Amino acid sequence: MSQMREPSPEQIKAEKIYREMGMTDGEYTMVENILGRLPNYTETGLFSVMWSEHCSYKNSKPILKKFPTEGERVLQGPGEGAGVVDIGDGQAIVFKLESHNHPSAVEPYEGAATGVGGILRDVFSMGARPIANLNSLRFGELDSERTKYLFKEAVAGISGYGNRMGIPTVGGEIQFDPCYEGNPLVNAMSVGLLNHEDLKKGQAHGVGNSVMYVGSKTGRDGIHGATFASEEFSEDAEVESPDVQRGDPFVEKLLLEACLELVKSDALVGIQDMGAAGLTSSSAEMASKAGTGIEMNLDLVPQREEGMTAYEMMLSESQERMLLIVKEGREQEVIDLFKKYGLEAATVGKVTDDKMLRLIHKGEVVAEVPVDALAEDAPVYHKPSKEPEYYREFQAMENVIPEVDDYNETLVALLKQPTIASKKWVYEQYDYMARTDTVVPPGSDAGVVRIRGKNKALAMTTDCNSRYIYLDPKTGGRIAVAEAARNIVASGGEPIATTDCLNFGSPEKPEIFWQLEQSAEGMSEACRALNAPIISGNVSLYNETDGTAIYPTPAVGMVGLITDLKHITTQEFKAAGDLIYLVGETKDEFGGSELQKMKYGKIFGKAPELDLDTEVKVQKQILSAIRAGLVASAHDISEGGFAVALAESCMGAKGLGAEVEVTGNPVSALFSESQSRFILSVKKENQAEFEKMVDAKLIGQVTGNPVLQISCNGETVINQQVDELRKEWEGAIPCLLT
Amino acid sequence: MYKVKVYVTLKKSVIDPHGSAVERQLQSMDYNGVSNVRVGKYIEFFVEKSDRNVEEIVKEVCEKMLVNPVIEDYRYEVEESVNQ
Amino acid sequence: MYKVKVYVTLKKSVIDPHGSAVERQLQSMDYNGVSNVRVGKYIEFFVEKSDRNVEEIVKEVCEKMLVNPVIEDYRYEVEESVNQ
Amino acid sequence: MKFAVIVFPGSDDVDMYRAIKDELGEEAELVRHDAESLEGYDGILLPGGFSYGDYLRAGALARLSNVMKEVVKAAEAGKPVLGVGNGFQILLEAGLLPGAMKKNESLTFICRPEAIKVQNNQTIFTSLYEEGEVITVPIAHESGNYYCDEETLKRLKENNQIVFTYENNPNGSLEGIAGIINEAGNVLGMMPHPERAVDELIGGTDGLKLFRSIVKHWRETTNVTNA
Ligand SMILES: Nc1ncnc2c1ncn2[C@@H]1O[C@H](COP(=O)(O)OP(=O)(O)O)[C@@H](O)[C@H]1O
Ligand SMILES: [Mg+2]
Repeated sequence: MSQMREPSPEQIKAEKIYREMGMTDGEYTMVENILGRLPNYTETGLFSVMWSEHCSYKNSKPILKKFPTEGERVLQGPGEGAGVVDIGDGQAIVFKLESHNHPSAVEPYEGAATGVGGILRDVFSMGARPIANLNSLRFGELDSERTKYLFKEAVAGISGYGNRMGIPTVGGEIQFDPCYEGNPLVNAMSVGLLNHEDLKKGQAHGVGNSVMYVGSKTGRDGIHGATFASEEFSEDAEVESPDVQRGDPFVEKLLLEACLELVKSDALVGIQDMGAAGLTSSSAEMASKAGTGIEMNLDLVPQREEGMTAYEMMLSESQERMLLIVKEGREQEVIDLFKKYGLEAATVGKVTDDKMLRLIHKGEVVAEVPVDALAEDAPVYHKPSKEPEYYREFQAMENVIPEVDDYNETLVALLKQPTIASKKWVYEQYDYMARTDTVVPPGSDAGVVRIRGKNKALAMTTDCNSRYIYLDPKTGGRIAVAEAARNIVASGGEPIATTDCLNFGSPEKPEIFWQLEQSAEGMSEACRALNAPIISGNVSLYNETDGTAIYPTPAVGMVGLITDLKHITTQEFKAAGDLIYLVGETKDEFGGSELQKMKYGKIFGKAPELDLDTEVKVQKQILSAIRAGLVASAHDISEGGFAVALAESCMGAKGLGAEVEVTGNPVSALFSESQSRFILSVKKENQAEFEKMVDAKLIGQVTGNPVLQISCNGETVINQQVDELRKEWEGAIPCLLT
Repeated sequence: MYKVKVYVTLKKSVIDPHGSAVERQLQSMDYNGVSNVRVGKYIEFFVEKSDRNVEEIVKEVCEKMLVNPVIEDYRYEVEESVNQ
Repeated sequence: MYKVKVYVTLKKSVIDPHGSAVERQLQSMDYNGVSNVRVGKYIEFFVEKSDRNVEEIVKEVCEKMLVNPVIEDYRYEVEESVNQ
Repeated sequence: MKFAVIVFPGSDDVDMYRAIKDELGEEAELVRHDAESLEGYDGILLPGGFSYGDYLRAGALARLSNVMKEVVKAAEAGKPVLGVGNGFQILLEAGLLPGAMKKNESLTFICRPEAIKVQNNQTIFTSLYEEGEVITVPIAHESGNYYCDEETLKRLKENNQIVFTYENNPNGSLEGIAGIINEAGNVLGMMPHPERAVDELIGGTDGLKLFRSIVKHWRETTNVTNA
């Protein structure tokens, strides 16, 4: 590559070159003031990436501040690579959910793959061994070639990277909606396990200690990825897109094993992965957090390409790299350790006491900027917020019950909606059994992974119904968290902590900012009520195509603790003769429902109501009943309503069916999406005790005949062979893809 | 009938995990003189003669199916062929 | 320095799942004139000049590693090259 | 009985190691790809995973590692050698078993429990199964599409070397072949993962008998008493 002459500081100012890097005039002036001089090209680059939304959260910080982040189990809240929660026995879990939306829109396989790679590094850089992955995906409707391609490739990318890492992918969620057509979402979550004493932080303590670089060599990949992730798509975005990052899961696996061996050594002081803004963010953040500075000699950075400039090296987003702070004099140990895994480690700098990030390249100081200015003290904006017109209109609407002529047909049609249809086609591409601890594989409410050597397990899930959030962000935000908790509880777990990924449109638009504010408010309320504080998360803004935003999509990841392996519960019915109970109240609620979307091709009206007191009470009762050994199966009612949930409980079982009787308006009884509801099955001998513990309505029983029969007010409304339903439900996605 | 050969290579700046792994293994087997291994694709197919220009078809097929233009480059050769 | 190009193809008698998938997809996109798609590998590397005959080295590397003779055939080209 | 679980860079060794130690209760040690010797081990296990990322071809790079020379020696010496998933692919690449693996017909990774038929229970790996018994063992692979030429297939059949077949061929394997053994009867390769079917809580226990068969054979043929 021919060397381009970098513009001079004067040129950068005069020609406003900083704007191309995503920096505003005001921000540039701030930089000038901080430095007391004009920044050179490299320095302008450092500020532009570090002050991008992706790295600085400059627009979302005021919102994130409101999240409840503390709790008796929380060992580390937001701010490090990932959050850490105590699970007893001297053990803790580490987890986080992170977006890789923009790279996945450009190159879905590599975008999704490197998304998995990135979140894994966040987890193992804390000293934890990743034990499970999940994901949360959004695509347009599966009717265009482009969307099918994006969907297939993103799934293949997650499979390709996660499987090669030997880490099971045990759950996730996928929704399809036209609003994601130009802007798909790929959010990846990873859960790790550690012993308290192995917890590591990304902090550069100890003046004189060495800064070491480990992992893959630096190339020109993904330069400005962080800035790119902070911009919206326009028609010509693909032309301008930077080199995409490509992952090497094999190297990452070596890096994982090497790092996990390293964290046992007291030679290691701090460790942070090089994610967005690579060397820049890892060095500046580690120094800033420790109140120190870092000096690096870029000539010592392992390079893959020739003639790289300081700017390119500092902004590269090459994958599979880590930055370490190592005790002075212990470098060789680290080099030897990494060599054993076939990896390179290089000393590239040292910790200083002057709180500056100083970069040397070819014998010259090429950048010298205060670390705090780059990291902690990045600008924060309080964007204006405005309640959108549409919200007022929707709130003014009465609940309407869609007209349904044929209940059977409607149920089948709902089961075939890609958002509801079985995701087997997806999760069979994931090695969900690796490490042989997956007790409940994908296909039930939550994935369950046991903790080896202990009589306990973790339940984990990702959830977010963005339709409700679009209609009513606050209620929708509450629902997203409550639904995640329901999935945990239905699996026998007690929610212990939450992670989130706030995928929204442009915060510059007051209506979008309002969505962000409101949904975060709703999420906070629910997390408080359910005692599941938010310990980590990620923000992805500017998810727009040609000015149109996606639905507000604050994906929620939650982990619950199952305190006895006997409590592990799944959604499918277990035995003929078991009694079927419905928990919760059914109302005429169709705003944002699957039925509404299917019938009208759009969503409108009010989101379903959610009363947090009821939610908490219901979840407590069910968990106690499960812990008392009274529940044979448990399934929460979500998209598609009661009939879909009941069908799912039948389809998961072999040769079983259900015969139930409900009352009220049949369309609501079958398809309303009222919240805080569950379907439970209970052995006959436990009837009395169960009924004492749970406010539930006995509606029928599990049959040995694989037929789903529902009557409403004494009339049969659904009568379907379970095998037929399963065929439609499992076949829907593969069928749409061919 | 035309016989078409397509050579797909990774763009220069894109990392090649396959090539690097091969190279490392060769190095460990003392093939120290081997370097810069890059693993690409070599695709062959036949195209029937038709009204459409064969090169046009080949380009379309490459760009729609065989090549990922974000990370790969390609070139092709077309030759007349009597039989498959 | 030599530049080496290796072309690895599946043996004729071996069904190529990748090629077949491409072909099916192309057919569904109405490229009916395209047939017999075979997806192989195209590997490039450099070999430093040494006492050993370069072809010997290339053959060894192919047979030990790059090619699985049970299902694959290969051919190669060697050219002198001044720089990488 | 003491097993060596061979660890290549990128292998998933934990499943196999845990199956032997925790469920079978036998001895197991992890042995690195650069090990110089396999002396002292009574059985050699090549686990699943993605050795060397499965780059180039599944198993192609692993078969060139140092330890494989020792695996070949052990096989020649008649020790039981079991390759599962990636381990099977490596055995094929190394020529310890005939044939080759192609990408699954779907071109995608497939992970699911699969019904497998025991075609030959007269081996040291399958003696505790019934002939024709259908067991459920998970598969998890991207290149499990077994291929060999006609002549080889004929030989496999004549010598009763096809040990396992799929009931519902998931990947396009020739004649639904899921596992084969060498002529000498001491090297078995299979794509399904018996080590993932050794625990009632996870994946069932249909894989246990395979490991027990190996141990039984070892007990019967060794006069060393196991403490
Ligand atoms: N992207 C995915 N990856 C892995 N598993 C998935 C994915 N999407 C859905 N699943 C699995 O499919 C099942 C149904 O998902 P979903 O309909 O979202 O459940 P729920 O309504 O209970 O949240 C769950 O077990 C879930 O983990
Ligand atoms: Mg659920």
